[in-house]
Amino acid sequence: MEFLINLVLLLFLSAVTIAIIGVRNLFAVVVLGGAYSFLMATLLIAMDAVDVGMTEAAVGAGVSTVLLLSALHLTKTDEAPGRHSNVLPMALSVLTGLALVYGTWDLPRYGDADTPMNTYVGAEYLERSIDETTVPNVVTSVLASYRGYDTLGETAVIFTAGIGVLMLLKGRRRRKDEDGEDEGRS
Amino acid sequence: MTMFTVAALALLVSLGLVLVRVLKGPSIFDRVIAGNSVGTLSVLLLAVIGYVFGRPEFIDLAITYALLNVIGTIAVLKFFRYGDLGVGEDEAGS
Amino acid sequence: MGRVISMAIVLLVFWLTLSGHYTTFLITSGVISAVAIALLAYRMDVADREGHPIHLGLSALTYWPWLVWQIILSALNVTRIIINPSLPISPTLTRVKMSQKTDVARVTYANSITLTPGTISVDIEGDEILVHAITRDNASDLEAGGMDRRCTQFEGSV
Amino acid sequence: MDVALYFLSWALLAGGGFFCVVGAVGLLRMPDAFTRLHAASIIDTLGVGMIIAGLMVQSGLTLTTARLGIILVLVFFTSPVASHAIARSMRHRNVKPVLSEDRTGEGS
Repeated sequence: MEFLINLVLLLFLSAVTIAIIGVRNLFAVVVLGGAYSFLMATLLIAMDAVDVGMTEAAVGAGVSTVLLLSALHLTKTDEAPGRHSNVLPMALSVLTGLALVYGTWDLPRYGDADTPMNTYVGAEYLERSIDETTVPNVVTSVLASYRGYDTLGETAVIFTAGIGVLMLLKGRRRRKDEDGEDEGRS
Repeated sequence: MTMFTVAALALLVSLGLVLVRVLKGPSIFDRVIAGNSVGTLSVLLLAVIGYVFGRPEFIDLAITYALLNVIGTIAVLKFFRYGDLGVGEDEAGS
Repeated sequence: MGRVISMAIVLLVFWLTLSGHYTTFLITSGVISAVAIALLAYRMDVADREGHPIHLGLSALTYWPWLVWQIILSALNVTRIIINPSLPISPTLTRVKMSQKTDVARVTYANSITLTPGTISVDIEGDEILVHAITRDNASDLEAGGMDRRCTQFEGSV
Repeated sequence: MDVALYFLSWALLAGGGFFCVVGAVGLLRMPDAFTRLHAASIIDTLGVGMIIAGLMVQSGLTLTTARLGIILVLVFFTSPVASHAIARSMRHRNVKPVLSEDRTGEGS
């Protein structure tokens, strides 16, 4: 059953991805991207990566939909046809994809208990984190306690970036509206 | 076959059918409607998957999804209503 | 202020339901977050009659079961239409009077129309709702005004 | 588990799955965007309601049931808002529904 769910979700994901490449209307791409994120997050959770799934849903379906739409507000909604030939980028992507697939051959099997990450410090964290930090979720305790300063720095960077993006979008929009008054709808 | 498997299969089938509508369009609104349904079905699938795998704690995530789904849909529609987005004629009408 | 307190309590119950771990530290954080958010909501003026309508609590208990029953009936009706190979739809656009006074009751009425499969409230113009119905019968049922009366009753029992 | 409860949750889950499939089929069969909204609202009401109720029966009086209840309330409050927003923005974008009868007197 687990295999079936993963397989079907992966097939759906490929279908949506191909559609995203094919569709030229950027609004449709944003909607398709939202559907993609929901499917991807469900797949991640089916594979037990609960926190990654949560992030994917929040960032992919929530924040990036809003940000992409704000960006669309400033530009045209139809993708312009490419000026250059697509052959070279296509070949490059295929090559990179093949290299990545080749790289996965060396990875340990999914869920293998004998890998270094599961036998070395990972096991220590699982055993000791509740006693040491009293936080029930191990991922949270690693992020917020063992690596607390690191996470604080990250949060500060993301917060600054978010404010920057908001200021950029807001400033541009107001100027555009003022222009719109003079020229009519462009 | 347990009852959860049956429900999960039914949800996967409907997810597939709804995705056909997302991919086919034809208008952007059809895609938004179907995209909203994809979100709702993922919420359900997530809740059911938790029971299939014997870990009902996954339901917290389903709550997050339910919230994000509506935020995404409303965001898309707000920009439709208030933005002066020149939607291509072939995609705006049905 | 009563609304702020009740909002904080609702938020705290939400926190406790999601948490599932009841240690002193976690419950204290929950209390602090709930109170902080309720105060923020108060400063943002969203904890008013509209944003947090606790005064409708009791009448909701009689209205919702009726609404659920209506939803089941009309969902079965739409299911029959979809399964029928000839797809017997007759989409109808109509206007329905609403007799509610407060915004909360109006939103309840419009949302009830949308929640019942077969009818969707498209727009509100003055005290009329523009409704799209999937069959003529659905539109006529709504024009008969049974749901409107229920909603007014729901509003009146405050 | 009690046999009656077992069969109740079986029936609710199977019924919910059935209505989800029906809603999805309706989404494919309906002729225009307005009528497709009606099909989608079957998924949002009976599909969600029955499957969540089936899971609630399954887990009994636990915290999980409370969480499922939150999902149910959330979907029931947000899905009509989303449907209405879609219908309204379609009207503002002048998307004309396919109609058999128009009782608004606008002749649209």
